[in-house]
Amino acid sequence: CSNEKKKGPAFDTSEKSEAQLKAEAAALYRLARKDLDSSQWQSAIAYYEDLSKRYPFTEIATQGEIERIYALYRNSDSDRALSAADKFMREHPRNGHIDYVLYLKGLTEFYRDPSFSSMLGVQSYLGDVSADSRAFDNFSMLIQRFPDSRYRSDARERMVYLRNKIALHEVGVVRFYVKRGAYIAAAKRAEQVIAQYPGAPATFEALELMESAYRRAGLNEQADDAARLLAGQPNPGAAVLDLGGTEKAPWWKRLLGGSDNADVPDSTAVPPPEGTTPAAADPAAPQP
Amino acid sequence: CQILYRLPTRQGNVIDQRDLNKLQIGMTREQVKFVMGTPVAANPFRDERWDYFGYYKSPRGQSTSRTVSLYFADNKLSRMEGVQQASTEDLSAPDMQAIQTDFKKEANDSRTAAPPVDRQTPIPGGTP
Amino acid sequence: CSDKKKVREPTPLADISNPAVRPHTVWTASTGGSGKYYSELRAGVEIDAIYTAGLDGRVAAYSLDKGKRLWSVNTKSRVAAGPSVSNDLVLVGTLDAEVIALKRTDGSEVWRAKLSSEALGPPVGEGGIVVARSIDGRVFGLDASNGQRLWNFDRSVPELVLRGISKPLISGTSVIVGMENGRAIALGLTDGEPRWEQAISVPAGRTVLDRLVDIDGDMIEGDDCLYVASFGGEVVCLSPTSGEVGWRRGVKSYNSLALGGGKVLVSDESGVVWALDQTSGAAAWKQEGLLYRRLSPPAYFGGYVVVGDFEGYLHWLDPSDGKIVARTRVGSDPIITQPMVGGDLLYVLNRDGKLAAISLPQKK
Amino acid sequence: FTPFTIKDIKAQGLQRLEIGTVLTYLPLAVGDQLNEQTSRAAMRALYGSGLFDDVRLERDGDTLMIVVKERPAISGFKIEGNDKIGGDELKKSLADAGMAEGELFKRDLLSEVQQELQRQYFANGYYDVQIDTEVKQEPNNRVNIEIQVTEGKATKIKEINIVGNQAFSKDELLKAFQLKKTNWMPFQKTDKYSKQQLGGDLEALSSYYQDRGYLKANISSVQVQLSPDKRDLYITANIEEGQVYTIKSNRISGDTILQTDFLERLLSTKSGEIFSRKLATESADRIEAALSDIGYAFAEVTPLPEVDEEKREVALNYVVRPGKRTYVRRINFAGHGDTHDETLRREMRQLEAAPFSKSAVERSRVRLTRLPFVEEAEVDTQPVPGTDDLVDVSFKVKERAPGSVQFGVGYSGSAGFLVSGSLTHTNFLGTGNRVSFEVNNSQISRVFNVSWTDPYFTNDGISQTASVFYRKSESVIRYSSGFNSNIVGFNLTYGIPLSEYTSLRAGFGIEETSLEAYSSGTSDEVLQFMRDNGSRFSTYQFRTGIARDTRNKTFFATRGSLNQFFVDASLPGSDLGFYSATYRSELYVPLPFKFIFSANTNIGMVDDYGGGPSEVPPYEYLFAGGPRTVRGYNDGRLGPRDSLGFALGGQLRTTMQNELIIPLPIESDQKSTRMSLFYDIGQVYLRPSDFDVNELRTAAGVGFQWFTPFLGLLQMSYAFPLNDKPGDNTRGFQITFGSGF
Repeated sequence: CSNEKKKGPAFDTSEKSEAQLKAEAAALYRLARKDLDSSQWQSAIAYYEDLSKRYPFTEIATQGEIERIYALYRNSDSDRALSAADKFMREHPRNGHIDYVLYLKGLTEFYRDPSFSSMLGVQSYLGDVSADSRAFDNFSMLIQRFPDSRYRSDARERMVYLRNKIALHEVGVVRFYVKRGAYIAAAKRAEQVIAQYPGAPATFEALELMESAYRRAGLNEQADDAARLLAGQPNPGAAVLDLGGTEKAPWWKRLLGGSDNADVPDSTAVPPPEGTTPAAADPAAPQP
Repeated sequence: CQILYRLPTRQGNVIDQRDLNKLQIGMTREQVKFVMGTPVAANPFRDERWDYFGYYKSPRGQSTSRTVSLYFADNKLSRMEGVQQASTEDLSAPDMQAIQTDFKKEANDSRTAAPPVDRQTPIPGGTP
Repeated sequence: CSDKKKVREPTPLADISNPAVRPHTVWTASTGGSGKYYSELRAGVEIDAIYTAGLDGRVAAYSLDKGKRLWSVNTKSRVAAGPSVSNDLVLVGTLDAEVIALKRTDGSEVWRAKLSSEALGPPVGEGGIVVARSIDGRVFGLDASNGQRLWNFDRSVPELVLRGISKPLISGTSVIVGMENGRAIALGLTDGEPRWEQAISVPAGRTVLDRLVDIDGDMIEGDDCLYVASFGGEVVCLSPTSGEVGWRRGVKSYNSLALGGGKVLVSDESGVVWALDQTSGAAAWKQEGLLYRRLSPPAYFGGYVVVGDFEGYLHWLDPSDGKIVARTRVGSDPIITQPMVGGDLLYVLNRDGKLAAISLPQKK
Repeated sequence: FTPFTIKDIKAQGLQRLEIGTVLTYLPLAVGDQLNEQTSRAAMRALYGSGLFDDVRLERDGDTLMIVVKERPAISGFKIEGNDKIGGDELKKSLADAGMAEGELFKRDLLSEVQQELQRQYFANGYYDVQIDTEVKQEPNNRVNIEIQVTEGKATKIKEINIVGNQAFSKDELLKAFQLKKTNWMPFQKTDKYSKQQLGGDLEALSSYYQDRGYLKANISSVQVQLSPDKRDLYITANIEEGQVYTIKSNRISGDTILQTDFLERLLSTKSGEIFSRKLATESADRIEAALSDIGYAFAEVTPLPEVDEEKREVALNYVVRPGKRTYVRRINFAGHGDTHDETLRREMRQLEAAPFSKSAVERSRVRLTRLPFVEEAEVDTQPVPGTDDLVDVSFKVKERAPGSVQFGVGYSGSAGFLVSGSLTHTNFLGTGNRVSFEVNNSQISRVFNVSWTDPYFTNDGISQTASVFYRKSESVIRYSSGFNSNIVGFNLTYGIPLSEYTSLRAGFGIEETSLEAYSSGTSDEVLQFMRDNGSRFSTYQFRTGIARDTRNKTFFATRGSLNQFFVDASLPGSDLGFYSATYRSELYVPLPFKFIFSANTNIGMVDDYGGGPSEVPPYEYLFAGGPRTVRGYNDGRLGPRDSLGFALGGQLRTTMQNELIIPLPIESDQKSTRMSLFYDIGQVYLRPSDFDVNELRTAAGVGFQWFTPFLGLLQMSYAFPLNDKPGDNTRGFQITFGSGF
């Protein structure tokens, strides 16, 4: 049985000056960054982990941690990327790149598991959208906490796309409940779509379905209220609904579960910011 | 009734005449909610009224429904519609009978297939 | 190949070149014993015979000199405590929560009394009262003639205790009981009313194991001191009448005590034999050559200190400095009860029920 | 010191931490007033951060100087000797507590870890353990930590004694205990003492008595005793049995919602019988289940015993508290990837905006597990925050590979190397429709079959299956006697649900067949048939039948049964008048210790409408033998032989596969793998009248099934034929990939 002492990582525990320590760390960081830039995600991740283990809490190790999250995301190792991001935000609450970490969390959920139909170029909204709603929450947290972050515009664009997709999914459920004869369920779901996703094109169809659901249930007053909203006149006491676009996707695209939504934003994410890190800078340079 | 087995459809609140008889004008919203429960089919566009809508379609196709609308003036119950039994045949009763007969049929169906949810026997009084 | 340190390895025995004394086994007998189970079975040495019992329910009497069996009877219940003799009764305790009294002369059953739990405490009797203890912390006073309950005393038992109960000691008109919570209490023999109570050791430590403070071994009464040992870590001399503490000595032992040569003899929990001065408690000597051999309670016989171990060896120590002077063997099973001195013979009982009578040839 | 307003803040002694991190924890900012009270708050906050061993606030003119001593980082952490406790989860829990490389070292944490480790050893019955820790200082304010554990022998339970039991023997009572004393079994685990387990066992002991009438039985005291050498534990329980009580009467009180006579029928505690707590709690559960089925999800029913001491009788009063009627607000699904939400939602027996029904939710979950592309489904009901009578129901689904490439590899003397391949996708594009495309090619036959099934052709679950097939076989059909046949066919079948578990099958099919015979190579039976009926036929079939399926899963079901009785009868106007009736049943019965008994019966019969020469075409004959009928015999070789000595098949087939399914300690047991001992029995007879019991062939052996990610269901079996006669063609090892379902 193996009982020789387990050798820890090769530590030379001799006393080292601060600067020497920083130089070693920077060298290890450059190795990692080289792999990152040439998309060698696995080896980059290994270097970053070694960096934060041997030079914990150094400035460069913190930067390494951010880039490790990016490498995990690009390696589509979603769960580890998300937990690494949460750990980073917990430990470095005031780090300058928190907005980028949030942005990465959103992207990881956005491209969580490429679905079969999405390979056909049709972003189906009929399947599981729970990952999409998590992505939506991450992006909205990014925009609220960092209104002037450089990732705000891309996040905003993705949020619109996600909101429309989730709204369409919900309307799909409303359509099923009407077909199934569960009119109150349909009306209630439609109501939630209109309340939670104002401006999504699907809200228009949601209102239509709500009106027919109430009509079939025999609740004509509610049906008339819905009809009035559809026609654009505000209801007494209810704000005018922002119904967003009224166009609907062609039937064949809906058959496959697609929608003529804004087409899918470019999937290659923005790599981590290079400028702010001291990587390129000479390691011995004084800290900013 | 056709032999085809259609799935039963239950929607909205189960309205019990005993609860309706407890309602009086002037009750606050909380009191009404305590007696009747949450109005599942409340109308989103009209704040000042709560509609309790009960609807049941049995597997053999007969359907019964009932609507009770409660109006509130500055958060006090001011007007009630459809509270008295609409006709001699007790409208709320079919709901309960239908559910019970339906339940008995389901019970022996499921008893043969999978026993009702099997659980460790909790110490008396333990919630399921 | 695992070099993991073993916990508490028994020290191997060195052989003794010229033993100072050659003990000689006069006779042996097999009396049932308790196999692998821990029990409070003892050899009841009296002037007329020696009484033994076994887990198989057999109680027997042997003649002192030749070990001839005088009588043997089967009580058909698992005897785990005793026997002890009081007037004309032989008393045993069983695992089925019963105390059985047999006639001394022929072993016929006189009465059986039911207790509230396993009667693991060896019963004692005096002046028409029999005192018995059960493991749930209760002490019972029974009428010696018919076994009826006269009184009972109850004290709660800690969550984890040591297996085994110390034998109550009758001193004067009170009976002194060493309890599992590390306290000794004196009760009136006839009414069971508490007279005094003294803490021998106080539980300390975070885990249930560190808080074990049982008084398991038998107490022994010296001329002006009652000696009590507790697993909590103290040997104490206290006055039998008032319970006041004479002296305390930090020795941790679950074994019975013995007196000899003006000293209190203790074999402690980790296998060290101590000799403490009876009046001051100062340690005259301590013998560490038998570490972790799970020693039996010591005995003082023929001018030597005798102690048994878990492999059935009997070690003879010089009472003045504790040196090991001789060694004999009584079978290969552990000796867990105290060797009893009777006349010029030493009676040793091992856990498997083998009884041996040993004598010392007159020193040349 | 005198309070002053802070002009600037600086930190001293920072090695690794950034000034920013210190500021985040500091409740003070430039311009604040530093006085007694705010400085104490600052100190507490900085210590609270857990980052520093020592913190001092100093004043340098108007700047606040924070002098800190950072906690050392752990550069090495090792724990050794902990074989019995630990492994990965211990390392993980230590890492979470902050005891891992790269974390900050907190001194009090180390003693906490030591205590926790010792407590875990005691909890697992190791009383003889020694734990010592060692912290080595390293340069650059780093530390190396080593924990050395020396485990002694495990403390085992030597004896469990029960005192005071008259009504039941000690051995009988000890059966209710999980803890057992040490017995001969080498790797026995049940003799390890654990406090919680003892509590559970004592509860089981007292309910053993209370379930048999001893209402007042209680355990007066229990003692746990350790032998002085800390090796053996003795447990003694003292029980006071009390008397036996009988039930005087049953009463249901409180707000029962449903009529009491209906509820009374649910009670199993009958008056006059001996009181039993188990029956009382079961009855209470049944009433709770009934109430929760009509929306009272939080109903509570308590059986209160009113005791009459002298007559020793109990009047049971079931107090019903229905609680709030609950409604379902939303039903959510997760984990179903591409599968359309509607494909899952249409299986629901619980609707939104409707009264909550526990049995409907449970049946919905079971229906999800019965979908062929779902391996496992879990349900979780959560109250909606802010309301006391709305709940959300969320289903978590674990998918199985929906698509399966199915091919069978086999070799038989006559048919040559048989390859059959098919692509089946049970969840085409997430719609839940089943598409299957099958090609079967060997020297002697070529089959081409396409079928499309839509389980929800209508909302209420009427299913529609359409399939087109072309079957061409040279010289012989797999085994039987020398003739070619070309068959082209189309059929359309509907499944109409009659209740939750039963459905009617109705449909029709058209077949065009042409036969060719060889003077030398065709058996007399076939030649005789062609003389009677010619060689080209077209048949129109009406296909009906009824099926009842209560299994809890399509694959690896563990409970319930499937009974199917199908009849395909040719209609007037077809050239051949014959019908085929098959009865197929699968039964799963759970046994104790997770064993399962399952019996698959398959009885098929083909016959004509009587009168005149037999009009049953030879290619419609039934065959037996092989993995799906009687294992241990070669594929299709049971039954009568034709004039050339090949297996002719027959018009009556009776086969039965009895299996004892053995639980395996692996994680995928009953999910994607299954092991069983089987006893198969079956035979094929030429004419239904030829049925003869002692002609039935039997075989026994061991089988293993594995639902592979890509190849569908793989079945392997090794069988020993028990009463094979000379001339039977037996085969021990048989394997097939994929199976029809």
